[in-house]
Amino acid sequence: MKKLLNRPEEAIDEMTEGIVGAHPEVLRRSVQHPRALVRAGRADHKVAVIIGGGSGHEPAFLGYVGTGLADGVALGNFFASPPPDPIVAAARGTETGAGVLLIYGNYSGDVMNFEMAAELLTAEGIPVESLVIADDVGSAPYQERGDRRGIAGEVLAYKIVGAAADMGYALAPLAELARQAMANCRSIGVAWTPCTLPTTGVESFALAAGEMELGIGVHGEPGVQRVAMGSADQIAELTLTTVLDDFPIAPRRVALLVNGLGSTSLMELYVYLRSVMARLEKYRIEVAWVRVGEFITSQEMGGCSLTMLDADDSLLNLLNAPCHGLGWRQGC
Amino acid sequence: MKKLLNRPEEAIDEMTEGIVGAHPEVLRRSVQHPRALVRAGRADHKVAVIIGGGSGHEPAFLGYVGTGLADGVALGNFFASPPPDPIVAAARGTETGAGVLLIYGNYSGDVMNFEMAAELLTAEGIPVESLVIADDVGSAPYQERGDRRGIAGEVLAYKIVGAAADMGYALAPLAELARQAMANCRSIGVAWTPCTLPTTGVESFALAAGEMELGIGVHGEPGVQRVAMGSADQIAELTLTTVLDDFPIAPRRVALLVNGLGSTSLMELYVYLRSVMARLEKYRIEVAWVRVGEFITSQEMGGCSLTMLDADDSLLNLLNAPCHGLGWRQGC
Amino acid sequence: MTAQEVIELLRFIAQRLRDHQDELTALDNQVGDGDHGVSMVQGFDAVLVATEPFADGTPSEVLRTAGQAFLNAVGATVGPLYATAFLRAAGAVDGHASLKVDDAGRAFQGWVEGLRARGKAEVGEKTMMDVWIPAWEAFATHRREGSRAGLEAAVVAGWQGFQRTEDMPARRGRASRLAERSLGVGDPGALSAYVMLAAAADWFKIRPGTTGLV
Amino acid sequence: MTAQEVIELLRFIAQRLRDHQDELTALDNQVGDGDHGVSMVQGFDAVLVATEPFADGTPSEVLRTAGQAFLNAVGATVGPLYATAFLRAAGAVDGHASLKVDDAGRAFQGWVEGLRARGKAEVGEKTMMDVWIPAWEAFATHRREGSRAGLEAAVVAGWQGFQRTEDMPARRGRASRLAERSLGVGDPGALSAYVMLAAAADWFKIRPGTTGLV
Ligand SMILES: Nc1ncnc2c1ncn2[C@@H]1O[C@H](COP(=O)(O)OP(=O)(O)O)[C@@H](O)[C@H]1O
Ligand SMILES: Nc1ncnc2c1ncn2[C@@H]1O[C@H](COP(=O)(O)OP(=O)(O)O)[C@@H](O)[C@H]1O
Ligand SMILES: [Mg+2]
Ligand SMILES: [Mg+2]
Ligand SMILES: [Mg+2]
Ligand SMILES: [Mg+2]
Repeated sequence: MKKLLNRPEEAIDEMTEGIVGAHPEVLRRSVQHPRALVRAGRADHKVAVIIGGGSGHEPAFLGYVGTGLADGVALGNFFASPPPDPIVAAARGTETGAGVLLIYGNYSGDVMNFEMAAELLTAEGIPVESLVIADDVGSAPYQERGDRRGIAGEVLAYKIVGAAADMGYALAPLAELARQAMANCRSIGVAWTPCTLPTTGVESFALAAGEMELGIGVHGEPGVQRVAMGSADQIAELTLTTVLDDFPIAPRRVALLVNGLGSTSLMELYVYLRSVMARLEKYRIEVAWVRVGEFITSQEMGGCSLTMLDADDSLLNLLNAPCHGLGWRQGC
Repeated sequence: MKKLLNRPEEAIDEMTEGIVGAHPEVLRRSVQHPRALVRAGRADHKVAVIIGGGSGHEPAFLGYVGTGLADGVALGNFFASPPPDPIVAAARGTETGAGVLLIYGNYSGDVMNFEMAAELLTAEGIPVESLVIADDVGSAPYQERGDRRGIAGEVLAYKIVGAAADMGYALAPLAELARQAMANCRSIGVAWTPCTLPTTGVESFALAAGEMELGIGVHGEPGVQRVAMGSADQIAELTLTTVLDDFPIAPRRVALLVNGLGSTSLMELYVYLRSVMARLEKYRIEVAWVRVGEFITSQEMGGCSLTMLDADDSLLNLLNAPCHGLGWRQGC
Repeated sequence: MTAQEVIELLRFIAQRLRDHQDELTALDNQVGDGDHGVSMVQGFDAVLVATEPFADGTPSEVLRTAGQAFLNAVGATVGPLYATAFLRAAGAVDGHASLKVDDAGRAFQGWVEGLRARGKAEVGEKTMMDVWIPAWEAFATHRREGSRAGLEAAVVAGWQGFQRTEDMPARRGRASRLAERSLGVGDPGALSAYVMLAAAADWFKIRPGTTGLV
Repeated sequence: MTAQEVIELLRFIAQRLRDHQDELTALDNQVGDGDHGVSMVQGFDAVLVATEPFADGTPSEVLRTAGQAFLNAVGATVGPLYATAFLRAAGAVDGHASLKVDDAGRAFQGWVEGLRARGKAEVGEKTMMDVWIPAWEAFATHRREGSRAGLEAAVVAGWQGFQRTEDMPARRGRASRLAERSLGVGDPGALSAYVMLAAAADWFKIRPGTTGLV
């Protein structure tokens, strides 16, 4: 393992120091907890949007704190949910009386820790709603879609919710809007080279030359199936079909997020996108919005994911609204 | 080699199709040449800023075309300068009578091709100035600094020049401003895992477990020296000293760009930045501006570079001005 | 069993987890995300630091502090699970300055009930519960023959439970996405549970003079 | 030598470059950025496509077209260099429907002068010029003994020139950043120059009946 780190155990805190030192205009450490970061500048009366998850996925999750995005983030250890304390600290440090919306991926660890945090906040009299992201169609069949885990679709959720919260949505309608949006969001991931956790130095899996994992998450967990690694066109066909087939009604207009998992170059992602878009054109599905880049990574893993959101005008407006976080900046 | 591509020989053109298909509001293909991209929407009377270089460094160079950045870009083959034709096409498609400023790195190929393009444009009666970027202190000693190659400092040049051009600078003052700025810009790169050109499938070098290349460029060329790979703190010390020692007068206020070469995670880059900033604080050098990310890459190479610009208020204003390219967006 | 002795037991367990960290990493790499060994070791390291000042306190204070420390150091899936286990075990022996045999049994019961309440997993779902539930049941059945016999039965049942996880498709946690692909690989959380259990049993063997226990 | 024969010669050279592509890649990986083999092959592939329609034209048209095609397909360092070489070679034989021995010599001279004019490199700087300059000089000296003798002397001188690049620190192009580290490794551009030169000599051997040449 060759990584640009000092002691791996210190990496998360050192990274955080680097980030808050470099970007004080975007985010700062909460005074209540070193693993809780909150956006710079205090917002007026608005729902506090709190996100979080394991570290090692940068720019997720701390890249999505800022104007038009989340208000606070709790950082866990590598690939491990944060405990309730930093979640509570992030919420306490940002809530303005309009309540708190917690957004997290559907992993047993995140669910338990965020639920504990929700209980603690509720006990303090703070209104709390939770949005659990479960966009990965690779992780469970349609019938059990509530059991799916959250992958890159989480990032769209942060953007949509962050924009709506900044526009003044109240807690219940905000949660409702987000749930409806995410019910129409699907993702699938593929990977062909493993990642290495700094704290163990062990590669997450070994694949033969022509193999890849289909249905990979963002933690180097093995995927659902090991398949032959095809060309970009073939992978586009496979992943697009997997995602599209999962919509009960084929969408007519979509937003796409193509996410690189770590070492996959922007060139590759665009070659892949080209193929996805050509196929969608054949199906007469309009691509109304696209972003390509590294939004939620797995260290230096080689792979990508495709996220598709059935998007109406109001969702597109939220996706296009200005925001300023380290992982996503537009319009301001 | 495991890459998300179809035929590697088609990758550059397929990527370009993917990009212009996804982001027509940012850039489009020039009608005159498929390897020339120009910004969407026509600018009024202003100097046309034309950049370019080899492909395989994405988001460089096409990510720096757009509002507040360059007006056009010429794409070469993998790690190979574009020929004069697409450079000329990008210039012709964007010049508005105020002349053309060509910006390119100091590589024999880029110099020859851009000089040929400049001759062709001059022959057409278009005023041309050239800015040759030579920021890599690893590539030649101070006495021969004109021979240095261009690395991540190029990206700062695009931003500064792009902002000034949009503000209405005329050709000669623009070139002068840029030359003065870049005379105060220094970079150094390090790398510890190789890259693979899609067209050859061959890894650029083999390093032992504890080794790294110091003074690496952005093409997988071996560096100037093979040294032990230390901790982030040690690498910060080494690279910062290399850069700082090259300034004839130590700067008092700097802008920093920390660039990841491909597979180095954002976490690593920020751990490294933290260490760089701590050292600068000791030296009482103010860090007035910082960006961290992948600005110019070498495929999936593991490594990074540090760029330092001695920055006065007017340069900081230009760095902070709004821009919108695929590789750099802020304020709009 | 005094607070000091509870701390010693925890230290003994922590060492065993450290000894087996790489195996836990390897298993979690195969069916999960590879962090389980790190989480368990980090958690117990934090437990040791946090409980140190309570050597003169009550066992319940030690266990409660341990739970908080484990949770805050780890998060993840095992954080809330073992935090709840520690807290329930603490609750089961609140107010006792030192634990007798029956108290220790109640703490063990609270431990397992805490895990069950928090994680809602049952036997057969390929989790740590495949070790803890049969281990507790074997202990409850055999404790009448003496606490040593009870513990030994628990260790045997726990080991069998871990082995059975090899033949189960995962239903809980990250590994559940793997479904049939997790077959043939034991559950990392079940293995760490067994390591903890076996460490505890060994500690009681090595320390026959533990205050108040037979 | 007719336009058709010039095209055949180019095809022969292209094939040799393809045969040696991996060696060129390997050398450029050691002292440069690894693309030299690809650039040379791509360039000549484009040359073959572009010159095809000129089989009934003049050698000069073929060479001029080749230069443009090479440049546009390749860019890089070698694009402007070989484009200029092709254009100067073409200029040296403008107006001739077919090349005689002296014309071919003038084309060769134009080729080398073009490279020199564009790249401004001299012998000893670890570039292709370490092959082309001595090769041209040997040819010029020995052509009086017949063009075959001239060519053979050129090949020998070119090979020695390539070998000498192994002991030179680079002074030009990407490899120049390596300075002393490039010692011991031959220059990729010098090797491709030698491959082209040797291919040309072989072609004249294989095709003794080339129109107008002895
Ligand atoms: N609901 C649950 N109840 C009990 N144990 C569980 C549950 N879900 C997962 N586990 C256990 O947690 C272990 C994984 O722990 P760990 O790797 O530390 O956390 P994570 O899955 O968050 O990476 C699994 O091996 C399993 O034994
Ligand atoms: N100024 C020059 N004149 C002649 N040949 C040169 C010059 N600079 C570089 N070269 C040759 O170019 C070769 C490299 O070509 P290539 O790898 O195709 O281009 P690049 O360096 O742009 O990647 C070198 O090996 C050297 O022989
Ligand atoms: Mg985990
Ligand atoms: Mg090159
Ligand atoms: Mg795990
Ligand atoms: Mg090269």
